[in-house]
Amino acid sequence: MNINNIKKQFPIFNNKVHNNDLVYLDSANSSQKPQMVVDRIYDFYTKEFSNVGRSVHYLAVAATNLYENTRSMMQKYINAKDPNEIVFTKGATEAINLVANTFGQKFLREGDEILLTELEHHSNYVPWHYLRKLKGIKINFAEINNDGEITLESIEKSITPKTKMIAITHLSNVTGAILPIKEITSLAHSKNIPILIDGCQGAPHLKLDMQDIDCDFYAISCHKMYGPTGLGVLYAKKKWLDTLPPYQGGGGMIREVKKEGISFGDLPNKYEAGTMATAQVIAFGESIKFLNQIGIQNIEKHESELTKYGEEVLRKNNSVKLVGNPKNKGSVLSFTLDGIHAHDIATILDEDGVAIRAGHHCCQILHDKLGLSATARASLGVYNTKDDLDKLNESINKCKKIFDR
Amino acid sequence: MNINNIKKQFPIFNNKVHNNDLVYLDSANSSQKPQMVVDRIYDFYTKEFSNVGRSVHYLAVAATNLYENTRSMMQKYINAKDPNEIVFTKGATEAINLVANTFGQKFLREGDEILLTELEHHSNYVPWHYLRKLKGIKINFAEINNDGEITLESIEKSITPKTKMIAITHLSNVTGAILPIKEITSLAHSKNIPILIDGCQGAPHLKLDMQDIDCDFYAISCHKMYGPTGLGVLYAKKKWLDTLPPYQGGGGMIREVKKEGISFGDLPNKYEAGTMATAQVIAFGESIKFLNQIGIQNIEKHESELTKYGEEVLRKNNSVKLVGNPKNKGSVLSFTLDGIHAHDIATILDEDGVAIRAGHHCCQILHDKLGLSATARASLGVYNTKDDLDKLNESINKCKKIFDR
Amino acid sequence: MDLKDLYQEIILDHGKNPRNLRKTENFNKDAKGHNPLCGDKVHIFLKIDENKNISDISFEGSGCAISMASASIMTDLMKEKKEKEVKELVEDFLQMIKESPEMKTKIINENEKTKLMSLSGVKQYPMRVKCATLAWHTLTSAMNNSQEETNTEKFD
Amino acid sequence: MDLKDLYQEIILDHGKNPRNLRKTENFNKDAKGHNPLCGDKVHIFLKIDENKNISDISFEGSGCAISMASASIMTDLMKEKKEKEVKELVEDFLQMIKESPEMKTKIINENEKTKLMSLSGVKQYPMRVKCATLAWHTLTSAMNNSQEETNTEKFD
Ligand SMILES: Cc1ncc(COP(=O)(O)O)c(C=O)c1O
Ligand SMILES: Cc1ncc(COP(=O)(O)O)c(C=O)c1O
Repeated sequence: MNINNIKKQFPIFNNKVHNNDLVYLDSANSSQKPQMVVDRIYDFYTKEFSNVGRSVHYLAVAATNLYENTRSMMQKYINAKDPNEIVFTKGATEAINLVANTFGQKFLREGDEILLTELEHHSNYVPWHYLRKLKGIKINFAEINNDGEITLESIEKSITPKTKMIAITHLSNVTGAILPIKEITSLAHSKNIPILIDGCQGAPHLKLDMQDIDCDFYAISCHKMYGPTGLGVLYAKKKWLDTLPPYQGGGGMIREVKKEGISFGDLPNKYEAGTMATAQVIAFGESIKFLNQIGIQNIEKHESELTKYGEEVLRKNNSVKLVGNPKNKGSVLSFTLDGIHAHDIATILDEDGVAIRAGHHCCQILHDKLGLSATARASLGVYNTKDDLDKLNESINKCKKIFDR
Repeated sequence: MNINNIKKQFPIFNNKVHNNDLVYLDSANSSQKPQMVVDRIYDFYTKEFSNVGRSVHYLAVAATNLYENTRSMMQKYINAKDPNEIVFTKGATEAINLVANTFGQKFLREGDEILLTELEHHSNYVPWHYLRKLKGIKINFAEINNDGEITLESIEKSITPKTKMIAITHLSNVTGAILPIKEITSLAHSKNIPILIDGCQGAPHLKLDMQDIDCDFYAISCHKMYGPTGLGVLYAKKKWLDTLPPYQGGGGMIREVKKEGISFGDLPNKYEAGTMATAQVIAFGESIKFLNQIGIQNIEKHESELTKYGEEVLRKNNSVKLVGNPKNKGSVLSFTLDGIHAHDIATILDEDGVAIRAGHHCCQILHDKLGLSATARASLGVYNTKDDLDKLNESINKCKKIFDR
Repeated sequence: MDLKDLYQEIILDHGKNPRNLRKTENFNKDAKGHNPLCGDKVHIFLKIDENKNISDISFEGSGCAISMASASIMTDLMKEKKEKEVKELVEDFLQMIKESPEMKTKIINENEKTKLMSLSGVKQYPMRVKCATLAWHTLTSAMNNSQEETNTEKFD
Repeated sequence: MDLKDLYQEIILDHGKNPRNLRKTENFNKDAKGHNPLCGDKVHIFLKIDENKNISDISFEGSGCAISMASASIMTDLMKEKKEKEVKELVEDFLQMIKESPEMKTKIINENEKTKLMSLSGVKQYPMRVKCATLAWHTLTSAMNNSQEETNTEKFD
């Protein structure tokens, strides 16, 4: 698959926005979907649909095999040790809630501490916040440096003897900082602290190897990874899934049910209560195929070139201020324009078909720290080109013209 | 829309199973999808895809409007008072977990009681079971009568001064019994007890009017209602959604976030944390349209004729024993064959393209009560015909022949 | 739809040079408003005399051009208005922003209406409606002398 | 694929008239197995003599034709086998059901292998594999004298 032709695989780009070509720079929010993923959903519903795991008839058996096949594909894609370490959820948010809830129930006591960072998305803060009230725990935030990075030292400084879990992002959805997660994991483990990585922004862009990183939990949103909406993946080491209590209760996750009590099923069923997102899981198999066909190394190279190009272009534009300056930066370009609010920028860019996001990007703590109420964010996917970034820059200039009238 | 031509709207029936026409009698498990629903998913992903509610660009605004439009459609479809009484979840199982968890947190104390029935699906038992451990509550089960029904009297007898919630099915997915939910609701309210209806089997088949029924909570699975997988609806009275604490935490459901604390958003955001199942919600709008085009009255009439016909045919077949004999019966025909185990029946029927389910149908307590380890279940959807039931009967006869060899 | 519809001269002017951006001395009513999605913030100060007239109105805050312009135009307009008139104006404006093609009130003149109508461009941008209405909702809170911040619950 | 592949004469015969469906007197090892998805249940009783020979084996239980036939054929076969042989047979059978085209063991003769191979029809029906293997897993538990029910955790 030629990286320069990838755009053709995404049918959305055949459409116009306000009579302009779509310049989609909002992939950190959600990625567009390749044709093969959309086709798979269509074919499954029109030719093969059945619920999974519950009936013995032909369609049900076929659907169950397809469903489990995606689990195995995902296991290989992130190099997990065991397919049962892959739990399907409705999104990364649910994945983190699952861990916070079950880990909190079983292991946290009053006075215990959770260590987050100032870069965290609300989805990796609010679930832990619940435990403050419920369990009387404390939440600490490792501080960013002036470049908007989280260093190993910043984590090390923030660990206390009471730290019971470290939960950090892989790649900041605002500054683009890529955290040294392997080093942080080994630091955490040297102090016997388990670690959760919010991999929402890591998974679509970076090569993943769970056995190499060695983290305890890794949360993924499939819709940011060229997959369908309504689906996430929780990677968790088998020892945790075996030890933690179940999360939601319902059909499919039990072993035996009596009026007096219930015994729970084995992995992977234990954490997949009720009818799952069958069609989405099956279609997500195609997203993995799509990523494999291009090769994650090629994606990393392409996106890192684009990111550098985007930084250059925006740095040359004197009115643009980039947010954060991390040495190891992923596909995110957040910026401000003097005297023009981010929401005004986004609205004006939209007229040209340039889709970016404006606001605090679910990172209010970070924005408070930076003293910014809102930023504009252009974020990249595999389908973007240098041309897209040139158009972004042109539109920014138009923006200035309108406001300088 | 002519009820006799409905099958044509379901592309799955163009396919063969083991070289036979598909006789799909597993709709209580999950329904097949009409063409218009599948097309909507396809079109959304290929022409209009964006995440909802977070960006101000064109695609995001359009997607948000479509998403909220389904909420309004659903409000009208079930005659809820306010669109904000519609919460999208990943399924009925999550909907019930949401209520059990948040209601349990806020209102249940040691010794309090929850009243279920012996008909309940595991999804309407396991979430309450969690509260036994967590809160020291007790669970009571209203008993079925000899016809496999739950009567108003059976509920009344089981209510105690400690009953804090009644949670019952609308339509049993095993005996087909339709419960007098309006009467039970008014009984519950006369004793100041809130009531949750597990509407998984009610919603696809019966006319729904939340203001008339007046229940506090009603849980729905969209995939059983000609909609996509991975989506459910919780109807809840606004006073409850305003009062109960939030469930999962993450992006989109907060108002303000600081290191010291968090304030939560208004309805409907409060209960929709993280990126939602955007495509599924939008496509589910087409499911509602589909139901409206036929008219739920026509569906009720068609399915009730079919159910009666099925009962007749199977009653004439001397070796078949129907499970339960409720006066008010929905589209479910569970049965046993003397000397032939349900799983053997299902496998043999499958060879003829007849898809049924065998097992305890996530109702182990009911099966224990009936002294049956497993039953075979044929369940109906809007696309079924009398011919399907004749084919079912033929295959049952073949089954007997094989075993009588 | 043309972008000029939204970012008109008048909005850019009020956005960049907001009128009444100060704090009324000896104010006797005030309220804070916050639009957490955008980060827009506004704090409105009122001085209401014995005849229930607004003798002074001002605001402090920060936000996008639309929200700043809206607060600026609104405060300009409300000076010397009676309490009852304020209520009518707020309702009429919100109605116009939501669905009505024009303002119906007779309290203000055509020239003033034109100024307000310049904010109607947000109708094409549903996500931006809150920017245009924040100051107006906050004014209502201030009139009711509500102690709580508009649109912001207590921390949990 | 023909249904006869699964519901062969021999399976129907053993399914309807299971051999060794009784409880061994003075058994010295036993285990219960349960397949909650189907409701199949089996309880296996063993009498093992001082030379580690199975001097008697029997079972009680209920379930589908496949699971009953499997328990019946299995118990017939295991009589008078040595502990080591039992282990080899179980492994070989499970291997065959999962992936191997035939049984490799030399402990049993062709006639006995043919009987076991009649259960290989379940390969076409992945949901039914557990029915065919339940008795075998339970036998292993019994040999290990495991006190817990195979496949069933304690209540929570
Ligand atoms: C009566 C009943 N309740 C609850 C459920 C659970 O629904 P879901 O699996 O879609 O969450 C089902 C279906 O499986 C059901 O039939
Ligand atoms: C860093 C990060 N964490 C968590 C999330 C939440 O993911 P989702 O909304 O798909 O559950 C997102 C995306 O919104 C994100 O960017």
